[in-house]
Amino acid sequence: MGEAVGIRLERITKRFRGGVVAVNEVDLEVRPGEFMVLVGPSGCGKSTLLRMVAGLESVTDGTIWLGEKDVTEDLPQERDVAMVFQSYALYPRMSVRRNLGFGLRMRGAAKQERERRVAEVADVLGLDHLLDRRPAALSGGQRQRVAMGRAIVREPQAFLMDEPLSNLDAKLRVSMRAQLSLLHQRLGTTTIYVTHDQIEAMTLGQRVAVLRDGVLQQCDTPPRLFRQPVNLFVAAFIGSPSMNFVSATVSRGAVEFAGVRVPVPTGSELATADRRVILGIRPTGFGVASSNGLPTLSVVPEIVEELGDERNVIADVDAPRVDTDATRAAVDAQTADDALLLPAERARFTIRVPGDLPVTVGEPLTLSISPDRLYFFDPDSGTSLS
Amino acid sequence: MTTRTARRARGPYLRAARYLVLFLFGCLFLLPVYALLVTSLKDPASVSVVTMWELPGKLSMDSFRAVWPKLQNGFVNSLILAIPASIISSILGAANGFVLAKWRFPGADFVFPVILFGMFIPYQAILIPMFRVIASMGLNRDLSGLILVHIIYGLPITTLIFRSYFASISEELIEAAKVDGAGMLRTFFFVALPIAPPAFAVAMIWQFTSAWNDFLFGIVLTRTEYWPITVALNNIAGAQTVPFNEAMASALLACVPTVLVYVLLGRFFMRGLMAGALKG
Amino acid sequence: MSQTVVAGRREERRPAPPPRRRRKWSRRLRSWGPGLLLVAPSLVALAIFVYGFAGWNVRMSVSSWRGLRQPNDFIGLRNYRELFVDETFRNDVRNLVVFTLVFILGSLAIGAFLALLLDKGVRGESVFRSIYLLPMAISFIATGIIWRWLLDSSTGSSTAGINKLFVYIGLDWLRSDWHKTPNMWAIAFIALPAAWSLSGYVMALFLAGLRGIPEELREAARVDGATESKVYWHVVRPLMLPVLMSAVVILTHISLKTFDLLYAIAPLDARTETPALYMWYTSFRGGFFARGAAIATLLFVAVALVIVPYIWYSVRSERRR
Amino acid sequence: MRRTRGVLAMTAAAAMLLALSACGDDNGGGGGGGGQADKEVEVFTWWTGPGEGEGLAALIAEFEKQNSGVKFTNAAVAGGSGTQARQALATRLLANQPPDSYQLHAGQEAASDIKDGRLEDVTYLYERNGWKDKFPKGLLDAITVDGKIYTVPVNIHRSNLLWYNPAKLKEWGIAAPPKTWSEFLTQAATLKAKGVKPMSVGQTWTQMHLLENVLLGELGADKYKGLWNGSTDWAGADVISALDMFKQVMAVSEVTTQDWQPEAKKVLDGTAAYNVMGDWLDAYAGRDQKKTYGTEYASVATPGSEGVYNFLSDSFTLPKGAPHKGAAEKWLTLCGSTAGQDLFNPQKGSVPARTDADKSKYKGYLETALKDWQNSSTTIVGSLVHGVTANNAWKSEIEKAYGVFFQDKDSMKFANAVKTAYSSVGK
Repeated sequence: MGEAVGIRLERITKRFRGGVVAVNEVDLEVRPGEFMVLVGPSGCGKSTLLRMVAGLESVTDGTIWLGEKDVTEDLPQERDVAMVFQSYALYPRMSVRRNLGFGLRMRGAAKQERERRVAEVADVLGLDHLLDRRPAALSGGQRQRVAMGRAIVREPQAFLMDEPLSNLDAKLRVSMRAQLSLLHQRLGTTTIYVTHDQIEAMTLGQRVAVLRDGVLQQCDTPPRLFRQPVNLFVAAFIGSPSMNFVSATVSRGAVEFAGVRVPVPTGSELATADRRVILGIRPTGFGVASSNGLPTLSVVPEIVEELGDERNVIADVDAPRVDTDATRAAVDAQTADDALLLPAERARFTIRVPGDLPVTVGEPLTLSISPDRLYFFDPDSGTSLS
Repeated sequence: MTTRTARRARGPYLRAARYLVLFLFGCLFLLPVYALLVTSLKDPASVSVVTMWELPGKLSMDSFRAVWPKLQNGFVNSLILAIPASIISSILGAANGFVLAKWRFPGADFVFPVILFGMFIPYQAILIPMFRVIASMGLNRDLSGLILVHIIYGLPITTLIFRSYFASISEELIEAAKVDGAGMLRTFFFVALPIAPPAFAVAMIWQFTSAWNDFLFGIVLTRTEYWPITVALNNIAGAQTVPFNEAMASALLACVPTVLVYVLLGRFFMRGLMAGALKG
Repeated sequence: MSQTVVAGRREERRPAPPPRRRRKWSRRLRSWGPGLLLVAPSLVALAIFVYGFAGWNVRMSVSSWRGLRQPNDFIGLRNYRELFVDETFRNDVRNLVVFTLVFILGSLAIGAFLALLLDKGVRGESVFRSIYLLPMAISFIATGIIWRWLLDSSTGSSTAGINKLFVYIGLDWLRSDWHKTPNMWAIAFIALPAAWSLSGYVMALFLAGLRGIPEELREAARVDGATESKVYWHVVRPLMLPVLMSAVVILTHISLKTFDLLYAIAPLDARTETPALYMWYTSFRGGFFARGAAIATLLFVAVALVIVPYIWYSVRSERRR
Repeated sequence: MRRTRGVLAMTAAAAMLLALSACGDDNGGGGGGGGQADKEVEVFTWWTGPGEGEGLAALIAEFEKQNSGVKFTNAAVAGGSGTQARQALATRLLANQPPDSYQLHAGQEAASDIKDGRLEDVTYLYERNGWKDKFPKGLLDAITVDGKIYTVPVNIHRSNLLWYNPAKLKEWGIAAPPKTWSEFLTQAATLKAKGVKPMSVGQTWTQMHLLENVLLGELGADKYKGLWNGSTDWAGADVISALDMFKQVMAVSEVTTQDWQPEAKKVLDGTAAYNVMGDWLDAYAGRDQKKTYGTEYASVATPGSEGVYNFLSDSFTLPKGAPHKGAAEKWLTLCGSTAGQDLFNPQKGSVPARTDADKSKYKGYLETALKDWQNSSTTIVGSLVHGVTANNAWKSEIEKAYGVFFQDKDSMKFANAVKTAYSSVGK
């Protein structure tokens, strides 16, 4: 079906009849063979964007390029793309074999060609013993693999996946993720994968596009997303447990909060600034107090979450909490929502500590903060300052 | 006895009473059919209106033999009429239902009620114009006019049945077919039709019985040798000059096919109703 | 090199695509075009056979067409005015109202009662169901013929039909002249075969409605302490209103259209004549086609008054769901 | 999928054809007059019951003997006195697809079809077969419209007959059938005391059959004739009192919704004393019920109509545009011939329309009927219910008015309704 092609979205906008703007002038390029993940809270437009690439939603404005071909106005059946649906959408009255071959049959592939490719994919996905069963007789995982198989058999120019793993239980999801990456390495097909789970995004995506309210926040490799978030929302959304925030002030080359002063990395324009900022520290950004002369902060742990080889220590800090719509939007994608439990002024921190560190609730714990693990954001616009 | 045990003690009586009432109603409903069967199986000589309820002394098929020659033509005509009419209107209804449920065009929401009203129209209000047009097309010289009319006036109900049935298909299934490259016709053929049999059963039952049992169109649109069964039956038994047992025998013969259809496909009919096919 | 794309604008690099509006329309057309094409023949056929002919019928009702030669004149609403002072027509309308009321109440009562009995689940339910639905399979002509003998009104030694049954079970005071009683209730007795024929269908509608109510709702009510009768009154009854309404509307439209049953039981009998029959006799026996068309149009309007709001309501509620 | 497309084509074609045909007036009729070698003839009648059925069968057998190779289609629609036949025929005529010949009551019933130009003038058949002096003058006058004749009468029936069971009458102590309707009422009182129903009456058309003969009995032949040409005022006192008499007669009778045969059977079985019905009852009682005229059943003129022959005649027509004109002419010639009439009438229980019929074939009741019909002193009047005196439109209006009269028993309202209907459609 031809080697992999890139997908380019130019100023794509989608306004629904009621006036709601689901996608707002998104520019995005997926390089040939790349595995791009679209991630963001529910209602951020990631699925709508994917459906527009598939042709299932009309485009209000902007152009979609599949390789060198402008497919913006093409019908789904006229685009050489395959899609895996969240509900798998397997044809109930067809056997697994006919489900897998349906796409090829629609595009007029000869019978032996169809059978060969179906057999091949069935072997790869371990579906040989299921070929003559009906979807109703399969388990969730098996159905998911058949849905994948149906796309793979087509050898399309691109895979479009709409939260395909969300209906699986946790353990099966992890193993399917691994299979998905392996498959991508083997097939090398350009893929756009939509999920609301940021762990899935970070582990699968060669690049990840974070969306919010229809606007593309940042599109970058997972490490850079993790280390150089362009704004407060991306910082809060990426990483689990999510980053801790606190209002602080920068003066004379150091940031001060909760009675502790941490020097600002030299060379950044913050070194000379004197202003209020939002300070972000990842739970893994704290060291355990030691003699290396780093500034220390002492906190009183309230909850200790036992993870086995590590622990999450949850304690509140004597500094103003940060509660902007960006953090709230990011939070709604996570499960924990601590904002409600605390009095307005004290911020709550989650700190990841090694499993063997003696920690008891109520006993003060001193932590060291290294300047190069800090993130700074503008309190009004939320854009990153580092 | 505490109320709980009282209620449990009363339980079996309640259930027995319920069965009894259901059984009684069953008899009431079957009474006319009993009269029909008994009278047509009696020996013609011993038949009289007064002894209608008595069981037949010895069974005899004479009544049937007497009326069958007069009814045979009508019976065959009705088969030639009802089978194609119900099949074609069901197929067209399936196509309409699919488009109106899953392949909607602008204005589809307005078109459907307009079609639906066609189901309720009193035939008297279109009788004379329809007759003039069918006659001017010369279609009343044989059964083709009647078949065409039953197909067209059957479309609303079959469209309704299939539309409410296809509405239950998940949208993603249709989209999957689209993405897999199937256009409208192939999506209809590969996705909708395979799961349509229950709806087909309901449509076929409804259409077959309404085509078989119709009288008004039959009497207006056909000539003597093309009369459907109902008109033939009315011509034999309706004139009252015919003996009681022949009237009953002909009435019995006239409703055998529809009763058979109901008894065999009855459960589909119920399942169709459950799926809201006929909520209308 | 990965490029960091910050939210915001990027300048055009590709040549501008062909004019968007034309190709956007072609996409829309190609997506729903085939659907409309597939439905078109049925739409055209129905437009002509339902609405075209109904309109033509109205046109005929304002002409003076009598006998086999159809004049193209226009006489306004004279036919309708004549109908309203026509004793026979008023008599027929009264008959129709009586028939419709007795038929609907009878069928609803029997249908609902049977549905309630069956709702709790009874062994052999499908047998009972097919017995009650059986009469629906029998044509109105056959029903008319059977019931003409059942509703025999002879007396004395030649008592027969249901009256004879009353004698068997000792209720001979129940004996009746049925549809030959001289007063206006004669037609009410014709509602008996009609109810016999359709209460099964009402039972099926109600049973489908009852079974449509999720079991959890009833269980929740029971947990909240409602007795079985309260559960029916507070939970089941409100949810059954739409089904009740569908049943009433469908029965009304069937009763307004009834022709075969009356034609088979008592042809040309003024006591059991309805507008539908009057239209048939006056058109095809007397040749008064214009008057027949007028009656038919009034019948059409009566049905529309019942059906149009019902369709409008059910389509609107379907969109809301 | 191919079939759906086929069907779609058909529906579309049907719709297009419709647009072409447009409503307009009835366009050209079916095939023109067939040549000599017609292979088929379709004759429309309502003779399906006992007596009439056998009569028709005899005629058909004779026709097929004379015209071998011509298939005779008997399009018969049941229903006494053509109650249902008229409607089935109307649809054919409306669609301009007439049968080759159809049965019609001689007289005004043909008037509307003649006015609408649907019947061929068959006077040439009369001249060719010299029938003009073979039919009684009274009958010819009734069937001639503006000098042309459009129907060939096959028989003559008598409407004003009172049937009774002589043995039973004696048993109930009744010397002889009543001469006047008031005498009938007195007899009715004694009969009721004995638990016998004085008279049995059937569905609507049999009730109107009784009505016309009560009018005849109360008003006499001349006033009765005046009812139909406007000279007797329906709302006049004499007509109103005749209508009141009819109400009293109905009050004492057992009225059902059945056709005439079951009511006649009640007289034969002795559960009812009298029944007023045409002379076709003779064929039913004689052949079908195997009774002998004179002893087990007998008939006299209905009270007050002694010496009057309230006639009706079944006749056949030659419709314009009949598909097989040649064969139709042969059928009409057979109907008008003595051989045909003598074959048919004894079976049917009616007297031949021709005066030169072979008298030996008519026994029992028919013998007396033939004598009365050919007796020059008998006055001849026409039957309303059987289409002699009123055209279809007026008759159906009278039926409509009768329906109301039957329920509210208001003679004046009924009389006025008939009167206004006469002025609008009667002429």
